[in-house]
Amino acid sequence: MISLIPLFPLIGFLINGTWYALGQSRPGARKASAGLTGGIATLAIFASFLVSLQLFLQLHGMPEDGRVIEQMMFSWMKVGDFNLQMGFRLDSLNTLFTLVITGVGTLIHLYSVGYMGHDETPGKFFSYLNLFCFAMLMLVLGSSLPILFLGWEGVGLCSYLLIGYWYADTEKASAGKKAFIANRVGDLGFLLGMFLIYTTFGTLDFAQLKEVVMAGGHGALPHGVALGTITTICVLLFVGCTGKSAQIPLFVWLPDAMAGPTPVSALIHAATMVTSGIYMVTRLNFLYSLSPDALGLVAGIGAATALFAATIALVQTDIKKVLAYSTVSQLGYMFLGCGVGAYTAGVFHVITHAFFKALLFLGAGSVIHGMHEEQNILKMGGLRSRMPRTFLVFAIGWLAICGIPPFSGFFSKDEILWTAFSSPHGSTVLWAVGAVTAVMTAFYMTRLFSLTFLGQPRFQEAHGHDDHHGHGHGHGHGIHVHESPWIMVAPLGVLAVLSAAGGFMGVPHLSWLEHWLEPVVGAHHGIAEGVSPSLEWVLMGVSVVGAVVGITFALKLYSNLKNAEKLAQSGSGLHKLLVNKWYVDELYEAIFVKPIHALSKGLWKGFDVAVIDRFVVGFGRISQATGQAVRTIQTGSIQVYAFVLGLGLVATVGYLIYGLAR
Amino acid sequence: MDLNPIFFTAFASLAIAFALLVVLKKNPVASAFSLVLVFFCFAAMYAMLDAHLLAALQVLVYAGAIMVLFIFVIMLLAADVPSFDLGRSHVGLRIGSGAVSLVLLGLFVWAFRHTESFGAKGTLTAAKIESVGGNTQAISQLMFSDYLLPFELTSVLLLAGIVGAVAIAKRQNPRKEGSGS
Amino acid sequence: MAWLDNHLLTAVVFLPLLWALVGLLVPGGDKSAGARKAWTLLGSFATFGLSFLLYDRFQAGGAEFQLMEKAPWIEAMGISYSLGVDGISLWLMLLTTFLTPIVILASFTAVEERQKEYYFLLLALETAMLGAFVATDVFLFYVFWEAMLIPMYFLVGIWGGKDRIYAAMKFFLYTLVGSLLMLVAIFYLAYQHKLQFGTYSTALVDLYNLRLPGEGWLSVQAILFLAFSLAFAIKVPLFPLHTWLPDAHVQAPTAGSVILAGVLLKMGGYGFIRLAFPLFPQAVAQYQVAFMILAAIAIVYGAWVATVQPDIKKLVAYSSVSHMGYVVLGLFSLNAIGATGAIYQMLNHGISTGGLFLLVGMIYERRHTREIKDFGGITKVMPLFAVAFMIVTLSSVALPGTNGFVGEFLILLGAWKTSPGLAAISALGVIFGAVYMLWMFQRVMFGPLDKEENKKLKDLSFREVLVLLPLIVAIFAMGVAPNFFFRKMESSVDSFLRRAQRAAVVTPVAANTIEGKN
Amino acid sequence: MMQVEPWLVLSFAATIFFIGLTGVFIRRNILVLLMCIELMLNAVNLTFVVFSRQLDSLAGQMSVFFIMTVAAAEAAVGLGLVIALFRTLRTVDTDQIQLLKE
Amino acid sequence: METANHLIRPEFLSLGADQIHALMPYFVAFAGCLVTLLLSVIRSVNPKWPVLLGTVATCVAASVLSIEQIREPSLSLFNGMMVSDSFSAFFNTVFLATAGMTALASFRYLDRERLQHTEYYVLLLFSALGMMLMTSALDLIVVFIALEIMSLAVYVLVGFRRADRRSNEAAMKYFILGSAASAVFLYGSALLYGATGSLNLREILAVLQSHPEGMSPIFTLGSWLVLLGFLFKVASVPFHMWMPDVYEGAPVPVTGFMTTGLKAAAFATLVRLFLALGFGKAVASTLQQHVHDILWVVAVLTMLVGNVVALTQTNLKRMLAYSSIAHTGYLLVGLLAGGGSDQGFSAVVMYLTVYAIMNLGAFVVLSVLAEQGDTGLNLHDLSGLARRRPWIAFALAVFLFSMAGIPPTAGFAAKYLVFYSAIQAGEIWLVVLGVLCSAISVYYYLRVMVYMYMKEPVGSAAPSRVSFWAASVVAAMVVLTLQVGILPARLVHAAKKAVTSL
Repeated sequence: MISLIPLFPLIGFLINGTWYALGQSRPGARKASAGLTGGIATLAIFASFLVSLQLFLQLHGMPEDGRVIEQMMFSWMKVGDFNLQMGFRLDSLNTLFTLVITGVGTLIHLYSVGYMGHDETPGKFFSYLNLFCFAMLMLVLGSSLPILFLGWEGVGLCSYLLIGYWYADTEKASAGKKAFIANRVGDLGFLLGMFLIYTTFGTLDFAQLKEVVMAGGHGALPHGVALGTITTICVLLFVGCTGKSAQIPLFVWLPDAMAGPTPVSALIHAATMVTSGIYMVTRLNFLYSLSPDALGLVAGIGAATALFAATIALVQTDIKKVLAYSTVSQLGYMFLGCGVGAYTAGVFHVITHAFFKALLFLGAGSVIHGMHEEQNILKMGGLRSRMPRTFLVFAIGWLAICGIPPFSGFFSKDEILWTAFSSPHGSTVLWAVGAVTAVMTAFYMTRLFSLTFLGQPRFQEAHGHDDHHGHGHGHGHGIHVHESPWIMVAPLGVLAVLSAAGGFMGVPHLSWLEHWLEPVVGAHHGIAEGVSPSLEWVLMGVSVVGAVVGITFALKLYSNLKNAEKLAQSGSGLHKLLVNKWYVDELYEAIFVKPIHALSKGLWKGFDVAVIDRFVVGFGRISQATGQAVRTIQTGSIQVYAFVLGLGLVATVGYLIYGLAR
Repeated sequence: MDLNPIFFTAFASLAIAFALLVVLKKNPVASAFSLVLVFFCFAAMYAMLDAHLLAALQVLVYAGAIMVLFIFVIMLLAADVPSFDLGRSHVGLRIGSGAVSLVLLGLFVWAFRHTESFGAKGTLTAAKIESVGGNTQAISQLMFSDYLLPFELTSVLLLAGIVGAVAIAKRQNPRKEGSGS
Repeated sequence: MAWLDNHLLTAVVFLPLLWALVGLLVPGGDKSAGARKAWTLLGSFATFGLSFLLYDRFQAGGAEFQLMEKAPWIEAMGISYSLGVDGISLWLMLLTTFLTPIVILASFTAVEERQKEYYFLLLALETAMLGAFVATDVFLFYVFWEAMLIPMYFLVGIWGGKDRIYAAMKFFLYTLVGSLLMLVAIFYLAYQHKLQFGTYSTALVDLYNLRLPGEGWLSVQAILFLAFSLAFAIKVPLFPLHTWLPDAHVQAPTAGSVILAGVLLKMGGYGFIRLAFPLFPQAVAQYQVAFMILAAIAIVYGAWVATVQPDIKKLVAYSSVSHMGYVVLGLFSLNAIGATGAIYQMLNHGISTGGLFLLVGMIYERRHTREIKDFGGITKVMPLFAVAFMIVTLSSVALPGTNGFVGEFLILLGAWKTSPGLAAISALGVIFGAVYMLWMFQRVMFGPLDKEENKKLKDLSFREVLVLLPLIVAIFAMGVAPNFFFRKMESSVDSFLRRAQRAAVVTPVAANTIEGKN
Repeated sequence: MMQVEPWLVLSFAATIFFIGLTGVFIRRNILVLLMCIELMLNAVNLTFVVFSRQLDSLAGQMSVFFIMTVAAAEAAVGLGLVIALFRTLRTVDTDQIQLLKE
Repeated sequence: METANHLIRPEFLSLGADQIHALMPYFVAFAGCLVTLLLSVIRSVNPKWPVLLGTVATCVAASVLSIEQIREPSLSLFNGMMVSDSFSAFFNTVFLATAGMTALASFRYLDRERLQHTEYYVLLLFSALGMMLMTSALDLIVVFIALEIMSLAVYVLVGFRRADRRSNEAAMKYFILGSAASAVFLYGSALLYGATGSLNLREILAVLQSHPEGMSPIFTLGSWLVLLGFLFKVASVPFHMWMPDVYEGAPVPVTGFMTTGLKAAAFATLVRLFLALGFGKAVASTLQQHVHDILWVVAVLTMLVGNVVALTQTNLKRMLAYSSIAHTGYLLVGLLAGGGSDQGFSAVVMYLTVYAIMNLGAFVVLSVLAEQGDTGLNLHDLSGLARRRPWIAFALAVFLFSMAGIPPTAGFAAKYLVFYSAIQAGEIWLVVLGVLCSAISVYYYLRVMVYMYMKEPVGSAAPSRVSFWAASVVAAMVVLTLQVGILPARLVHAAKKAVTSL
């Protein structure tokens, strides 16, 4: 039954993919409508959602400590004692993920039908989207690390394909490649971590692994395994997470990934794929919990990324870039949560983030759609009146991410902040970073919101044009802003409801979620000594106040754009630094890409050609030269020939006589 | 070896001197005549070593037949050659050759000096040979029994030589024969 | 068909040659071109079919060598015509018979000149390759090993690119120099057999029983091992002996490149498996790390150098260096996981790199250039090509779900068990592999379609789809169901490892035996 | 009668032999080269005769007999070749006979 | 007998039936010489066909007789001066076959070159007879006479293109240096005679074996000079200088005959001498050690010089001449190894046979390719040969691959045997150097292939027609090269059989 979940999208992919490749791809072939192809894809993922839902209910009905459904299909690789089963295991953790993936996925598919309505190759697009869902579901459902890795790389591939969807634009294609390669760097860590797990514990299956690791009792190291090994495993795996979930130092690909179509950004680069790192850490929480150092690293990187990305988001002007950095920042939050041992909080934030960030992205997509592919928020403004429905849902998403109660973001973010402060693994510093980030988040989101929807339009508006003139009007004529069609707005509505209400599954102290996840992540770790539980309310208040302050400040500042520019100029150095994203791309280019490229070229020309080949050719040359030299003796003169014969005679006879005389 | 030292020394010196002349004389005719004298010296040596038949053959075959052939060819060709008195080759080669030959000679002489034992003595002592009628008798008898094969082969050789010489020296027929280069 | 039952291997090996000889009767010239192509293709299919019979007869877990044939050949020297197939050579044979029809089909339009010789040589080459895989006598192995140079030499030299002569010469001499030292080692082994057992034999199973002193870096075993390894390392090719490969690959006609990459390089790996490892276990243990280091260097080095290649084919050639580095790495891990992975990687590489060469060949046929900079945005005009290219590229970068992943995963896992550090370095190839392949793919297929010449390119023809389809199917089948392949391989890998690892146990005994014998 | 040591006679023969060999090395006139070879053969003959005497065996003398015959045949063919050569090259100078080299 | 007052031993004056039987091949060959000689003086008809026929018939008949004798036991003849054994019978077959094939292949060539003189065939037979006698001779003086029979005939054959300066020059060089070498050989014989009291190889060996304490210095000198005479004939470095010039200057079929028959004869005799002088077994005495050392160096130099100079050659004929030197080197390896390996000298025998097959084939191809006056044999003249004359190119390719020692050709099997026996004899370094040299050799063989197969044809010279006879010889040699390459067992067996009689 579980296998149906990934199977449906796979079937959708195969149908659309084959149809595209064989039927639509030829130049001059009749292109399929987005409605049909999208319909197939949406149906596939929706079917998957239904199955997920059914299974969720099934799990729900099972006793608490036995909420596992397993399906082993066949042995994937069996070499000696290494036997890798291709199988799925559904438990309380990944059932949530399947629901989010298929649920949000369905909405986004639906949205895409509208968004990609005028695309040249919708068949290709939807097949990729289905393929992505398939891979993502493999990732979360897989019963062992290699299957997770299969999905892990699979989503990377889809991300690559979809970022570079408009391949004719070199920059977009490059962005895809960058994403893939950055992910590959992470995957290397993942792979090695996997190897170390295998050589240490002898299994890669999650259930068996947990059994082996927990054999020594809760919190105790398994027999014969050094803490260092566990730490190494966790760190290596976390390297994989930094790639997939865009953490320092591998986050650079995610902002560029916005080159893809907006639904893709929503689905892959906000709601699902990028959270797989959190899934993996949570899945292996029993390992991470054993290693304080690893947890510290996770939390530290998470916090740092959250803050770092937020600073960049402050000054970005591309609507999707802002959202992208915000995503990086929010992912940092999630890792912060996991890093302090609050896996539930992390997962909680994953879910709420999926709702509101998908909402925000799709909303942004709607804006871009309405603005005829304009993405610069400085050229927007005043869209409230022109796109009222979008405005409404976007506002909900905005409030959710800013952490204004009772919207979903508030609960999950607050949970993370509190645990960052109170958990045994937490600290005031982590909390402080989180809180500052929260303020910044509120600020830049408000900035985005304000510049987009509020104030006066900063674009030249076209008049007298009707919708049916469609897209593609040049800027010279001004643009006719229009609200998006229902097929796009309806999913937004659903997401808005979820963003608004989704937080209630994890209301502090009454958390259904925490209880639900207990079989996987264990009981709540409690709070560190010396932390008063009552502080929770205080901190909650602080963060809400912070958010409100950020919003107010931003609203005030961006009600007049000139003020903002003045402010930017007053700190021009810092501003420039932020606009250029701390020059991280340039730094990587300088210390990795260029040297390796130069080195490669050097090795090729300098070693392959200049040394090895020269040696090889040199051997031939030497032979030839020797031949030429010997040849010169062959003068044609009988005397010389006889003389050489005589020399041979002298030498040999001399040697023999010398031998006798000795 | 019961060789008269005086005669030996005399003939040896003569032979060496003429041999040197063969090599050193610029004019091939001079060389040829020196060679004849060397041959005579050798004949004398053979005679002194009781190889009477060989001494006679040496004079007849070598000094007589072969040398005449040489002189004949020289005369035949000399008429056509502007400078027949070809000198020796390059100085370096000459010095080198001299050195090589001297060293070789030294090595050989060393070997001869250090040879104490020769092969086992045969049965054909002077007395035995005398008993069958002398050197010539003995040789001719052996030729038709023990040495029948080489003797017969010599005839094959001579035949081959004749065919070869004819094939080489046959009058050329320019119409029939192509010229290569 | 009793004869066939008893001589199945002979039949499979020599069928192509026989077919090719008969094919010579087809008169030359353009008129009979169709008949010639059809005949050749039929022959390769017949061989493929026959090799399936072989697959069927081969029993997993049965005797080490199966379907054995043995006939005295040069009795005076104990040389016999002996064939046998095990789980490793079985797959390599199938790979060969699988790729041959594909390259023949792919050559239909690519080769227009001197077709008669061309198809003859292709089939003759197949015989030589198949022979090398099933020979269980070192002499016979060597005969096939060298014999395959001849057709390849002509294939590269006659139908190759601009520098074909240089490339053909380099290929021939490079490989020959290596194998000649192996020949010396073979002499020595054969002689040792006589010394130790009193009879002449060059049969592998007999030579496996030799006891050779293996202590120290330059022991008899070590020297012999190095002599063998030189031949195999050149063929694989292992850094730093790889420089013949880019030239040969680039200059060879498409079919040549495919066969070269697909099968000939496998000879190196196969040689290690069949000869170098089981014959010289102690030396293997001694030089294990050294070879793993070289393999790691090859992986990274090949990938780096591939990155900066301006020529697609050269890039693919260097990628072979990198990929075959994995094979060596896996083999020298000396454990079942690594070895299985290595063998699997050999098959993978045959499929995926073969596929890449075919694709490059197709685009070359249209455009007569292989410079990356001459392309860009090709996806627009050749979407089907793009799909195929993408899939093969993904296989090449070892995306899970494709065949490449299974191989690399197992190899790295196996290597990790032996030497985590080297495995980690080698795993860098995972990154750089993606770098060069995707960068190339991007520059060729993506971006604006801005070159006038490219705008009129035709997408794949039906025939070309037929050429690529089996490979694509294989890519996924091998990625999803490797066990199907492992099943018949398993016991052979086990016995291979048993032989390769007997070092520790045998040492004192071996020393004594040698003392005693001499 | 006084004795002459065999090695002296042998050395004398060797001297003649190497004089002949030197001639082959240094002379440019083909005819003289042929003569030098005759010198060498004579030296060999003398050696045979010396040993024949020394060993009380006639094998040496028999050999000399055959060698003489061969020498005669050789001279015939050799001089034939000289004449043939002379016909085409108009020279007997070995320095002029260097078409074939390297 | 002692009572009789003469030295004649009547038992040598008559031949028994078995002796006559053993001598039949020689008689037939000699009879062939005489018959062809007679035929060639009959002026009434054009004698070229009858002479050719006679020559070939002689060769066929005599070689059939010889083949039969390979199985028969050894028989000492003429006071032990010659022996009819498997070894000589084996080589007699090789010589006769070579001569017959050469005669066949030369026919059209001679016509084309306007050299169709019947003496050619007569001399061919004479030299074959000389070779036969030389390999069966057990007496140094018989060896010498046979050597001269062979050489005189070959001198003339080399210079057979009388109007050609190059041919004349080659003959002259060969004659002068050959005679000098003969003199050296004779000097060696004389010294051996002095040291042992005999010229008979068996007796010399007996004397040697009865003196385990070592022989006198003149024995050392003598044995070396005797060997040297033959090292000259087989053209081993540094006694090789004559050979490229002679091979280049001689008419192509004669060159082919020299590289095959003459070389085989010289080497076969060298093997006999080698054994007789006590070098045929594992190294024991210092003399053996020193001769071994010298031969070791000579072998390496020969392989090296032959191959590296061949690299620089652009004329096919001359290139094959140098390659012939290189092959001498491999043969010397086999010679050195013969004593110490189980294979004995069978490796040498095998190699000689194979070399004769492939080289004969190659030179017949060359004779077909050559234009008037043996020109047109430069590498670039071969450009695109595979297009113009595919079968000829194929044949040449087979021969060249065989010479390079690439399986599945005969050359590989032969090289395998030689190097294998060298390994057995412990000559590992020699083998390593040998294979490296043969790697060098591959380059120049392949270069010919490059011209034939990979270059476009130049010009459009109408190919001269290949005579049926030459074509059949080439075809036969191709088949033999491949057959021996694929199924060498029979030849290996025959070679082993041949050397057991030594």
